[in-house]
Amino acid sequence: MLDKRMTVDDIVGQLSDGMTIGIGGWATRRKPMALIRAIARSNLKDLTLMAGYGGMDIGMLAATGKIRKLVFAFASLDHFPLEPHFRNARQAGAFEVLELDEGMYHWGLRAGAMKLPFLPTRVGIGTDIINQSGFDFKFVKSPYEDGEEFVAMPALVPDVALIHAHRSDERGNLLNLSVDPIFDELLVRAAGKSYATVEKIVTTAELDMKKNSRYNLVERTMINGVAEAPLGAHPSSAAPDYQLDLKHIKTYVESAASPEAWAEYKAKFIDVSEADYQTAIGGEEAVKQLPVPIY
Amino acid sequence: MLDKRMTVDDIVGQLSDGMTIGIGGWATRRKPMALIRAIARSNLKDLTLMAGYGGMDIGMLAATGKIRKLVFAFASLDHFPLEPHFRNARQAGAFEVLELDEGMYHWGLRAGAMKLPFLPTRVGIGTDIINQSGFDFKFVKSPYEDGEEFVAMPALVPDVALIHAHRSDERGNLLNLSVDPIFDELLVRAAGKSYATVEKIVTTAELDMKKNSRYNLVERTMINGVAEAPLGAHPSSAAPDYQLDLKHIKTYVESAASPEAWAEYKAKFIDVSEADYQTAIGGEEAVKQLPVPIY
Amino acid sequence: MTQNSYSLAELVIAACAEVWRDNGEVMATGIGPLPRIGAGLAKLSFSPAIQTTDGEVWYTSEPVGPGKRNSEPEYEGIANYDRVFSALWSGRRHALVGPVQIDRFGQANISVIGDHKKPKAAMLGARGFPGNSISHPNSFFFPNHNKRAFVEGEVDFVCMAGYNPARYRNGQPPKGLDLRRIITNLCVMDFGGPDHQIRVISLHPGVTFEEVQDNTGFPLAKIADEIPVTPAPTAEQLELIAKIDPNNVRATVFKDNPAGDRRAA
Amino acid sequence: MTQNSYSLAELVIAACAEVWRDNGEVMATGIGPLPRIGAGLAKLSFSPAIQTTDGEVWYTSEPVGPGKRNSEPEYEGIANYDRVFSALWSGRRHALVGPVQIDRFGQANISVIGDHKKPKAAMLGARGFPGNSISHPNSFFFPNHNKRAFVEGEVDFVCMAGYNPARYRNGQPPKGLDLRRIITNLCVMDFGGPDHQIRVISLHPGVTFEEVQDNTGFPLAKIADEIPVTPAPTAEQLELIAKIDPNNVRATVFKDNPAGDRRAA
Repeated sequence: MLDKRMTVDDIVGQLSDGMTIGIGGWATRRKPMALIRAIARSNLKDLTLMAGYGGMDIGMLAATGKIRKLVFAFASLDHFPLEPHFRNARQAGAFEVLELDEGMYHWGLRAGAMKLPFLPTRVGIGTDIINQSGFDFKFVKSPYEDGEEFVAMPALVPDVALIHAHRSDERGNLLNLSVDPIFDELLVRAAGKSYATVEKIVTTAELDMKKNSRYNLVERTMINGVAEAPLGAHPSSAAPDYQLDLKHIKTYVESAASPEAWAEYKAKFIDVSEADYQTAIGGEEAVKQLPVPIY
Repeated sequence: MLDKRMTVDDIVGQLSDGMTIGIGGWATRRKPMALIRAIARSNLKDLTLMAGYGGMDIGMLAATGKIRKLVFAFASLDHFPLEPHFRNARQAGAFEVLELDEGMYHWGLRAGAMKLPFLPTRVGIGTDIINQSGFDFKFVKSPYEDGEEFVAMPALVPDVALIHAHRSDERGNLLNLSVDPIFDELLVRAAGKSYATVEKIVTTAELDMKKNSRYNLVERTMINGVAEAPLGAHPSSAAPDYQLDLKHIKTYVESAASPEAWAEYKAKFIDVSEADYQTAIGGEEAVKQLPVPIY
Repeated sequence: MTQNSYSLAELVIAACAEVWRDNGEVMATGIGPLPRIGAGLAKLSFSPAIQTTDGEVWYTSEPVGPGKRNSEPEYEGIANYDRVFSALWSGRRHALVGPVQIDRFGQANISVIGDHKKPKAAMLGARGFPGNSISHPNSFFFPNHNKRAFVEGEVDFVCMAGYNPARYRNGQPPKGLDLRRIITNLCVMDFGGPDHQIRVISLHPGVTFEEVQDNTGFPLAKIADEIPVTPAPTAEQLELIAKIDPNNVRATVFKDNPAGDRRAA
Repeated sequence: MTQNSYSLAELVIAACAEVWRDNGEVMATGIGPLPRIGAGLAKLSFSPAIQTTDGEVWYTSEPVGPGKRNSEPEYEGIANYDRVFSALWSGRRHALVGPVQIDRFGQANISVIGDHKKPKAAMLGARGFPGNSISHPNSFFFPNHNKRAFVEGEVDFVCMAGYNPARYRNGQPPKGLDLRRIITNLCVMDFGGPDHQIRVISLHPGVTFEEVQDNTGFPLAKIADEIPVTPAPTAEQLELIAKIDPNNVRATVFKDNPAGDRRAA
């Protein structure tokens, strides 16, 4: 039978210098942090990061110098509105950016998913989004009577998409059990290849697909590999399995205060195995008891 | 509080001659048949019907002479592949048609939902779809290096959308409990106004939205009115509440054999109140026991 | 309860609520505690049809204020990320947001201060501002009305489109562009001056037009020679505000939680 | 089991299965009993990665044959309507469909016979044929190989695009157009002749090229002067076919369920 199981390091082994990597999730929700940490401690360089709805994924790869260009709509830790490592790197001019509207971003993913070179939109008109050096936006005119002119949002096509989900079987049949799946489905469809970390790999029967059909993120033909990575989204959330870890996020935020603070964070939480990481954050027990945050 | 409850006749009272009416569902699934029957026995005329995934909705309104123009991708009763009343009317040249690909149809709805005049697609290229007298399809060229030329699918914007769902509260918060919601959400978003019949109007608490969030078809701001119409999709299905009625569909199919057969069907099943209709089909008990069809 | 017993925060909340009057059935998004409580106030009084969320992903039957909750609210629908865009692109939304900078055209910025390539201060990024601005009505809240917020030239990075003809290839913004009101700690403004010039439509009690103009980087219009005073929240409104915000988060927005009528100070 | 103990239906099923060989991990859609059983056969033998459905809305772990089921299959994923388009527009699908007409260009029709405005026979409508044809590989099954199906000119209404340069503004079909095979009651064909001319790649046992050509409205190419015989299903394949189709629906497709090797008749 089809067996797509890999390790986190196997997945990172599929990446190479200069690639365009798309990251799923949203700010502090379902970020594939086990993969981000593994990239952060790898020798990979010159990545173009597509992280429209960015958080620590952007910050951690910015702080470890992995990013050549960033395509994004925001970087935020939500309860901590500004992403401090992103901020430091941006203010140092450390990488190129293409800044997009949140809706343009998934509209570009949709173009990619549909194998179209562009999709028309009004979004961006009248703003500096379409005046950036990061991309030469073109326009397209309605051929019908209205004759309206639109921004031609180019397809966003990552070489590889990395996402975190809750369950998978060996074949890559995925369940994303969050209330809000965000745009992970479009990201996967847009990408050349897609890899998912999941909280748990189970049998196909245990997916209970008949009950969970609306949580089946995407068909397995779109998933090239799955790695079991329990707590793999930490310190972002993988609700309902666990909530975000505000205390850890605070520690992370504070690590941006100085090179020394960052070195300490990195030594303790990035340059370690995932097993040691889990010990450092208090173990599964502690993470599963994190309280539901208030918005 | 907001109270959007109406009767089936109230909804039909919102329609007028010459309107463009979009119909939800798919062939034999969740067709708003109580509304279709009410339109069939009304004085309405010259309707443009948008029923991409058509079944008895098209057939019944064709047989009662309501259609001036039909926008569709197919008309079928699935287990009975050909829709006989549609067939008779088409072969008599009874109305204009704009025939679309199934995907173009919902792509056009998406354009309407997004208030865009068109969306680009390759679909239709090389076929007679784009050579019909029903619409003068224009083309649009990618402004980027690829320079590819696309069909500009025009927005589909019904004046009114009519759909059938399972539950609603008074405010129009809807649940569509089917495994497959088809494209009813896009239809509602594309339309100027939208009305839903539902199996049952319940309290907001009874919607159990926390459990059923992925079945919440669309936000209530898009729904102008809801009418309770138990068995309102019969003889199409509203699974899981009830399955399609193959025996009734067979009776309907046979009614296309002659004007006399149709007059008999019409007298028994259309020119009657919904209460009498329900009696004529054997009552709720019988409908709820219909077997799951095999595909 | 005397006439003056309301805070500046409560005055602002009542002024925020007004932006959703006669909006019909739309998604009402208020970013930050005062706009959010304002949306709740509108919903509980003159605009019961608007849809508000729990600040995360649910539409709720009753408004949900900021901070801790005593019980789970009744959810009436899902407002997931995808659906927020569907709603906003439809135009059936009115957002009241808090940018960092705004200019005479209503162009607003939350991305960077300084050069976009190497900013002096990197902030959030454009978020959904570009799409919001040309799709549905938008209003603004500024807790500190000053020239760093109301800038003299254009904002450093235009995230929200405004009424700046030079920014449009045909000189005209898309028809969805509809900037409504600006509520600050000093006054309420709209875009009703000549050529959408920003104009003061009410001054908070004790504030003068000169004070507002002195703290604004561009010339303001007036609704009338005698600018009305921003209406004080009614006793009923104050009760509803207290109901929506039992945690009294509103008291933490302005330093020392000043009174709404500064003539009384 | 002797060498000849297979039906024409089983021969066709084995030939249908071949279209999914070396396709990688794609959605395999077989419309009608024989193509559907063929997809199942491919999945159970040489193409285990392909995804097949229960004929309604579910991807299943094992192929589901036509007709009554003894137990509910294991569902591995949802194949709802929206997702079918996502899959097909991605190109990761190969459909084997049964049109009413096909022409020398591979253009296919299920809409009308006669004039589109007032047809002699109105059928289904274009369904998803236009999008399928330019997005992913497609193959065809015709139970009755004759000149009403294989028409002389163009089909009456082109639902599926084909290799007809006159139909393209730049003379070239979109790169997604990829017509693969045609399986009939007489032979297997592909589009491998000069300029995509339809050519016979195998003849069912006992069928001659002349018989095929006489029943086709346009000239056919040959893969070789000596056209191979369509391979008989192996004993293992026949077992798998019986497993996928326990209701023996395959026996009802061709009148009197003829033997696969008509030389034996």
